[in-house]
Amino acid sequence: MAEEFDDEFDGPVKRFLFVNRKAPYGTVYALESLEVVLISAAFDQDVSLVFMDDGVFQIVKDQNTDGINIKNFSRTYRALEGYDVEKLYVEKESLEARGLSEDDLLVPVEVLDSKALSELMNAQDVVISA
Amino acid sequence: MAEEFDDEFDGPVKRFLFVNRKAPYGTVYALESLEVVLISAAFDQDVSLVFMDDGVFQIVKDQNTDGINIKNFSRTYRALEGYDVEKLYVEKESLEARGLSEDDLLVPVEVLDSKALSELMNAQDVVISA
Amino acid sequence: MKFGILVNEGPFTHQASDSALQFVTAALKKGHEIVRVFFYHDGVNNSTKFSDPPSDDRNIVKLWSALAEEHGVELIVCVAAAMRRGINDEVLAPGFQISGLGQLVEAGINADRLVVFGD
Amino acid sequence: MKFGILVNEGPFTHQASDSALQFVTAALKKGHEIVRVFFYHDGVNNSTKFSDPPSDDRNIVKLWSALAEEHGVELIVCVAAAMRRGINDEVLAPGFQISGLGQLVEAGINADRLVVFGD
Amino acid sequence: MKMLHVVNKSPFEKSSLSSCLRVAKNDSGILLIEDGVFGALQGTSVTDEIAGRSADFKIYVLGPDLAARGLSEKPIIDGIEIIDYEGFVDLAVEHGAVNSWL
Amino acid sequence: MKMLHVVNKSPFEKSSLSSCLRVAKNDSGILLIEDGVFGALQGTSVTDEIAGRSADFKIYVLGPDLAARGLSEKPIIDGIEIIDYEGFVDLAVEHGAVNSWL
Repeated sequence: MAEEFDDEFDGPVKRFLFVNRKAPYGTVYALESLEVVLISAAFDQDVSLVFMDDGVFQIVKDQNTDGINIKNFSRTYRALEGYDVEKLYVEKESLEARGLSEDDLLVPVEVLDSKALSELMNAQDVVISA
Repeated sequence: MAEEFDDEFDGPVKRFLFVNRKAPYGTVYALESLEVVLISAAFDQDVSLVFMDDGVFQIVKDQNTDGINIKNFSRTYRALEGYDVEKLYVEKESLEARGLSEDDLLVPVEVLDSKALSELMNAQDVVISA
Repeated sequence: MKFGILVNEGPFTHQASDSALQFVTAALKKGHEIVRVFFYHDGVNNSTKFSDPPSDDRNIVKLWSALAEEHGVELIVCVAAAMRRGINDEVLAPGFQISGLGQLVEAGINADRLVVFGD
Repeated sequence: MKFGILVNEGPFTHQASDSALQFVTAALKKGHEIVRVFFYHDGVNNSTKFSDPPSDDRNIVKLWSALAEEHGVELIVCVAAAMRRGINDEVLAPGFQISGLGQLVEAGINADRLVVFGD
Repeated sequence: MKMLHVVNKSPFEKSSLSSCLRVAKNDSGILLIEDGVFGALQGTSVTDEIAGRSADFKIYVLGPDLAARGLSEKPIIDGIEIIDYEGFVDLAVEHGAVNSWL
Repeated sequence: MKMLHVVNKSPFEKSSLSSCLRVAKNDSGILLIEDGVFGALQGTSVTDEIAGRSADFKIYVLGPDLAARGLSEKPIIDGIEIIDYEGFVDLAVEHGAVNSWL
């Protein structure tokens, strides 16, 4: 476990990985998981986000929910930087299978292949997948 | 629509098809759908059940739920006959993909291939799938 | 034409209830009749008056209650599914009624089409 | 060892809550500590005292309350998820407390393992 | 009378659309809604499976669900028609029964 | 430290197990629970996919979930170990973190 200590927060810092595997709007998991990400950042944890499988749709540009009467929360991903959440990864295989490229995404991300992603995943203390 | 009239019930009779596509216990849909089947029969409707995809697991023999502390409702399928629900169909492709045969099932069924199933499905008035 | 509607999932968790609301609204706009909306499985969770989502999001329970109020749409919550999940008269929002599964079968018989929204 | 448990689905609809109960029971039997069970997403629906399933089936809410009573297991219901879904102090079963998401992150920090049960 | 099949699950995540394509009778209508709209996209790993059956069915996709997911400008498989909720109601009227592949 | 991956979805219905097999690091543990137990069966349409990776991982299946589904006597893929809930707890202790593929 990563038992380092942080400047501002006088508690242990762990590596939290949020694995986002579900599309937005069809279910609430993407929205409510994002709320956990923000709280983890407020607790000064070492937070990373992975978007894989249908989770890559969470950060597709130009979402417009006017026609389905559900709150568009996609701008929150842009706000993550302000919470010092800057480690955003996207699995290359998931992106390609959906005919998407980095240009389709609304935030800067690092694209990793599944092998690199498995190394990243294995280095975490806490993994929350939804 | 099948607007025939029945001996006992003085209302219209429709063809109700219940398409069971989900495994038991992992989710509640199989159990609660069965309750709708029984009520449909009580209303003297023309009821058929199809088991396809993971729904075929609903009628696998020898279910024993003691270890997961969930009520074993599989005997209810055996009781369907007593409610005059006798049209039980299983999709051949679904059974084979799961390595199962008719011998594994706890009730007598008619096995149909997907083409025959599509004819059956298309002849229904009301389709409830879960 | 007469529509019966079956909602199988609770509010927010799945889009099912939202899609059903949109479908019902569009059907009413086009002059169709909604003979009944039946809430089954987790769909019964759409009927609690205590639902209090963030103010910048839609309030699904209130949207259903408004349909009952403004268009007389019948909102029936299955009693067996409701009991399992802790929905009873003490938590029921305006416009919803608790009744038996027979009301679903009746909707299937009496409506020209039954349209199911779920997970 | 210290375990934190996250339950993401409501009772009955998915096996998640049942599996979590089995895991917690087995962990306690083996002498481990459950630092907290956190209920998020539809998991908050496990906490309503009005849940009244058929008598021949398990009562999931009561099983959780019993774990709190007999083993002092802390059962925390996320306030934001609860408000969306109509769970508040008026419906809360014994042993459950409503609190913030920080309690989940804290469980992740303080427990040796966080185990998630969901759909 | 023809049946309307409604698929609301992502074809990348669940097998619902494949099951529907296997069992639905030719000439039926298939409507993609909610996360099911991903099945209408060109250039994905499931495009060939769906496009290969587009002559057997009349396939529709719900525009508001595409827009919500940022996919309004993405190319759609030839022959798939984009409709709105009123179009969904019309389809339910025009078909003899509605089968939701939950 | 090795990670324990928990898969609770049917491999016939959802892509969770495939995703886990694609991304989990070799030598990780994979535990099949709830509807995920179907992935342990011999002679199914997904057996080859899972058996083909059984040398890369240590795969476990939850016995009580197999029994509930009437599958206790069915042949299991070689190398997959059947455990109970206490075994699940032990696995969580022995691995450095638990990742549930929901």
